[in-house]
Amino acid sequence: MDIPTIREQFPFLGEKVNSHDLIYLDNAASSQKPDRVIRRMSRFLESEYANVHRGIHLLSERATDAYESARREVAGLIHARDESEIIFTRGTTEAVNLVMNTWGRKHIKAGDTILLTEMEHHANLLPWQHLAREVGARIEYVPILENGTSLDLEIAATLLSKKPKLFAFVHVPNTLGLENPAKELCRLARDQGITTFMDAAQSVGHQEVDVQEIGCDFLACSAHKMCGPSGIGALWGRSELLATMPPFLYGGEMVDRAFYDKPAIYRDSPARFEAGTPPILEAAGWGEAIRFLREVGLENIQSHSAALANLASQRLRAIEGLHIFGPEKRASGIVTFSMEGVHAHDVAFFANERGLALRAGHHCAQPLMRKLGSPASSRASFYLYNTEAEVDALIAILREAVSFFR
Amino acid sequence: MDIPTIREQFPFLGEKVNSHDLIYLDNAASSQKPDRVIRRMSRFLESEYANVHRGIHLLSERATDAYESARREVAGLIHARDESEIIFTRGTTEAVNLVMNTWGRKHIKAGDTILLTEMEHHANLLPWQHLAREVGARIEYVPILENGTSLDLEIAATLLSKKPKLFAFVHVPNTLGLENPAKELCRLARDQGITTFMDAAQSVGHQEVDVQEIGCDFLACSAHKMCGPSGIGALWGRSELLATMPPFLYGGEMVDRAFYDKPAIYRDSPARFEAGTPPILEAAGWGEAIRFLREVGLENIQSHSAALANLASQRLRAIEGLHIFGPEKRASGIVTFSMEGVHAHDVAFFANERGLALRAGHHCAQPLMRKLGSPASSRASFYLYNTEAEVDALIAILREAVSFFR
Amino acid sequence: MDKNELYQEVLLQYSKRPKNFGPMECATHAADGHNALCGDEISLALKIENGSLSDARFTGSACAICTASASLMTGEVKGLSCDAVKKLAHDFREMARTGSGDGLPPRIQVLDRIHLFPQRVKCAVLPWETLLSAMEHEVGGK
Amino acid sequence: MDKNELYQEVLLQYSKRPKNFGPMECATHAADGHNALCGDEISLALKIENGSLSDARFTGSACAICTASASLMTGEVKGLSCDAVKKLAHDFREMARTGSGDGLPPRIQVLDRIHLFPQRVKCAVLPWETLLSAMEHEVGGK
Ligand SMILES: Cc1ncc(COP(=O)(O)O)c(C=O)c1O
Ligand SMILES: Cc1ncc(COP(=O)(O)O)c(C=O)c1O
Repeated sequence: MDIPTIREQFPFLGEKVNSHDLIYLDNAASSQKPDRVIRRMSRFLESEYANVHRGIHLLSERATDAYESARREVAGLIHARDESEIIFTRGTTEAVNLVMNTWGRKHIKAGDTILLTEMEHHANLLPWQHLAREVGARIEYVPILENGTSLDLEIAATLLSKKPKLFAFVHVPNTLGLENPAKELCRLARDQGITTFMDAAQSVGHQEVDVQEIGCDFLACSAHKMCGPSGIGALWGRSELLATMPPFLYGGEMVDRAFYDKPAIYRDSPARFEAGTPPILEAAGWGEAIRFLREVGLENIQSHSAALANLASQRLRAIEGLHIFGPEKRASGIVTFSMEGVHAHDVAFFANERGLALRAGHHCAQPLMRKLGSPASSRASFYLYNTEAEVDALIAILREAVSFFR
Repeated sequence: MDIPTIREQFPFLGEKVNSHDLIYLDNAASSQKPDRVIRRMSRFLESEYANVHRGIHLLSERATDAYESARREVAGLIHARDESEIIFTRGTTEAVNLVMNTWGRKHIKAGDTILLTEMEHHANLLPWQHLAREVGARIEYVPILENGTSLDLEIAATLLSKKPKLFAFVHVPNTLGLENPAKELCRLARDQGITTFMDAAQSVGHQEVDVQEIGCDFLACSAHKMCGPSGIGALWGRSELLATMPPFLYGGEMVDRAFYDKPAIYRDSPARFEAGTPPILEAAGWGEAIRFLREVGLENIQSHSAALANLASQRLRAIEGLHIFGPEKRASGIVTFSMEGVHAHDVAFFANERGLALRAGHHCAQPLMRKLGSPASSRASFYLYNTEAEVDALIAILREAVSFFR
Repeated sequence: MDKNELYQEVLLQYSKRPKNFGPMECATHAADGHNALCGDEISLALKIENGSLSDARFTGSACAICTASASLMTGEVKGLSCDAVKKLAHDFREMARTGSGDGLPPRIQVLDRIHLFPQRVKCAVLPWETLLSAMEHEVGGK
Repeated sequence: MDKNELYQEVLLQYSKRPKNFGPMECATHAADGHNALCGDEISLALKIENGSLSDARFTGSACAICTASASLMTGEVKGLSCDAVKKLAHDFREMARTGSGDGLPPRIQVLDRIHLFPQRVKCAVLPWETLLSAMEHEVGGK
């Protein structure tokens, strides 16, 4: 993987902050976009845009082609069996809510258990909490081992043997720099007949993700975390499950026959779950982003990001009073840390003045961060365009912050 | 309004179909985008993009500025009292579903009535039908007068006097070329204490729409119908109503405090209703589209579009066996028609071969079109970049189609 | 004639003056088909006796392609065994997708260009899908 | 010193060695404040006697701006009547938005540049908002 060549393709790298080069280490929140994705979207709007599906004219055909070919790209990326298993949503959050409102409301009843983990992002926590409260179900959590080094797999097995209706878990959390053993977890769940939902917001587009090999039943991801635009993401579900699910949103395109006085007849997946005008432009952009990522190679991207995260954490550990959450060895590009006597908010502000974009706060994982004893922490997250020199800068700026604030 | 200058700003006009100039009369399905919107979005991705709200760094600030300034643009466009009344959604369809799932589920009970009209788009029909079925409420419809020339206002008054819980109606339908008397309808409803929801997908960005003057309680619209990108739209609601509504989707950003074992505490509008990463890029594009439309002038746009639609319908009436739905005089840019002995699907295909983009089908208003006796019809819809010469071409091509197919 | 011309003369003839168009008395099997996207709607009525189609007629409002296809289809299937009809339907769908109509009756091959117009494939195939569906749906009371 | 420098020396002193930091016994009023976006969390404890604040202390984990602001605030409000405190809180918020701190005690004016950093305004204002909230919340049992 040739990083200089990759960096040339990302226009944002031309930005300066107070005459410092911009160092973007907020990739876990959202990633930057390569020129070809930006240009694909402009071109699409200039000569291929119209509403999809319903039109019998040139632009509508072009738009439909782009939209449906993006669906194929997503299906290919995660190894879905059929592209009709890919439902476009606004992102991971909407995908979780979709499943909660359809599969969830249908199958989860009073007294049932939903199993989550303690390391979920709010997106894969709050929808299930809401459902549980509404129907009178219980939530249980697979606990983390100390300092968030891993899930407690023994307790996971025990909790799964109690047959919850659903096991929803994050593949790669946005905080701990680890990857959960998805395949093993899904095998345990499948042995008990438990449906599995995997939040793959931080893994798809960052590493190889193969739903067949992992064996989950649902997966959710967001384009904006993988060089694609905001406003689009996907839910993947096994067609057997999708086939039994009621619609989520109601409107045009998802209906076959509508009447004034009789129940409507709805279409099958994916149309059934894509009411109204979908994110068309966004699909065109996401398709291009996926082609880009696959050309670079997902394994290359993963090992590059994890190598930088490992380098960063090794060197961060040398800073006195700096504490890193999660395991010793990074499996993803994410490093979350706290610094004694220096508040994360100040760190981020101080870093930004020097061109460095870090994230500060609870990272949309309040319960986890509270359990880890750090309601506010800092996070550096690496992706394909980051460099070792940027790790150097990170360390230098943090050292400076320590002597400034302590 | 200087049409040639406007046309220069729309790159799609450079496209050809079989060496014919492209004539785009499918604006009611989705509008094309001016260069400045396309460039605004590219620029945004090149130098202002990050996730919004949560970041204390330059790009996140720029992105948040663009996102929130788009909210102000939308608030200004429809004369909302406060920008916190604007909730970004994927479009009109999601906005209707949001209100159905929050305000609707809270207030509509067994035995209640929801009043709609016979001319609703599926987006403002199916969500309410679903809710009614689920809770045991009834749907009633304000009927259309013959040929869809107008709503039957006498019956509307009678139905409103029976105090339905909600009156949801379309401001400008996507089929009939008329504008409903929104102000009058809302006054009747308000006199009875009835909450009103207005589907403004075809009116906002096409004419002046002032929610204070109209007096509705909720309004929904889509950016893609007004020179903005796909993937974004808005719900506007009176703050008193929004303040009492439970969340719709659950996830990051909409929550204030989250716990493992206690109910979460949610934020206020608009954050409460915008779970997860929102359409950020799309907001930047929409904001620019609104500035463009206001510079051109919404009254100019409306009178131009309606004038072309009137010209077209006058000349279409001269074609034997051609039947136009709706009133004699067009109030919007929309002309829907059927042609004896020529199926709409063939018309659209034939027209496309000659560069003309028309829409064929039921226009997501199946019950209406069935009632009008025409399950499939053709639609020409005009917007600011269309011309009289394009009306000439429409007439010529339709005459050719008649002699070809009959 | 231009290979890229969808509406060929012979095809237009079939749509303007469709064969077997109109209601059928004493149908044994029937089904409705529709294409929600463009508004084609057809109703198919069959008479099936001893495992063969002795009659097939259609009504409805559909585009030229769908009407011509229904007209050609109803003409072709009369007298065939149900199995032969299924085979024909399969071959037709193959042709509509790929353009290769080997083994199909020559008359039907006037639709062999439909694959060049992907958004019209549904129109041509709808009568055949409705036919397969009708063969499964006995008219109530019989 | 650079006008655009957020962290001034004096401000840093207040955050490194905050005044009135720590728990209070026999508080009459208290409230928690937090800033979900960045993770500031503070708890404020007050002693209100005969319509005046006789004591104010805070605990929690907050950024330098928030800590310095809380430190300055608790020093300033001691001995003031509740009405004077409300007026001060109002004036402070005005300064945080606009930069104009006329009428505020000079010590507090070290925060008069905060309006140049819109994303930090919340940090500076949080202690004051928590103070107003605490004044409304009597400690249970009293
Ligand atoms: C009147 C009307 N309402 C609602 C909609 C749905 O809008 P969207 O598809 O953008 O959600 C449309 C457009 O298709 C419309 O014309
Ligand atoms: C692990 C994880 N899950 C879910 C989400 C939510 O994704 P989105 O905001 O795109 O809906 C995120 C990103 O914020 C995430 O990191």
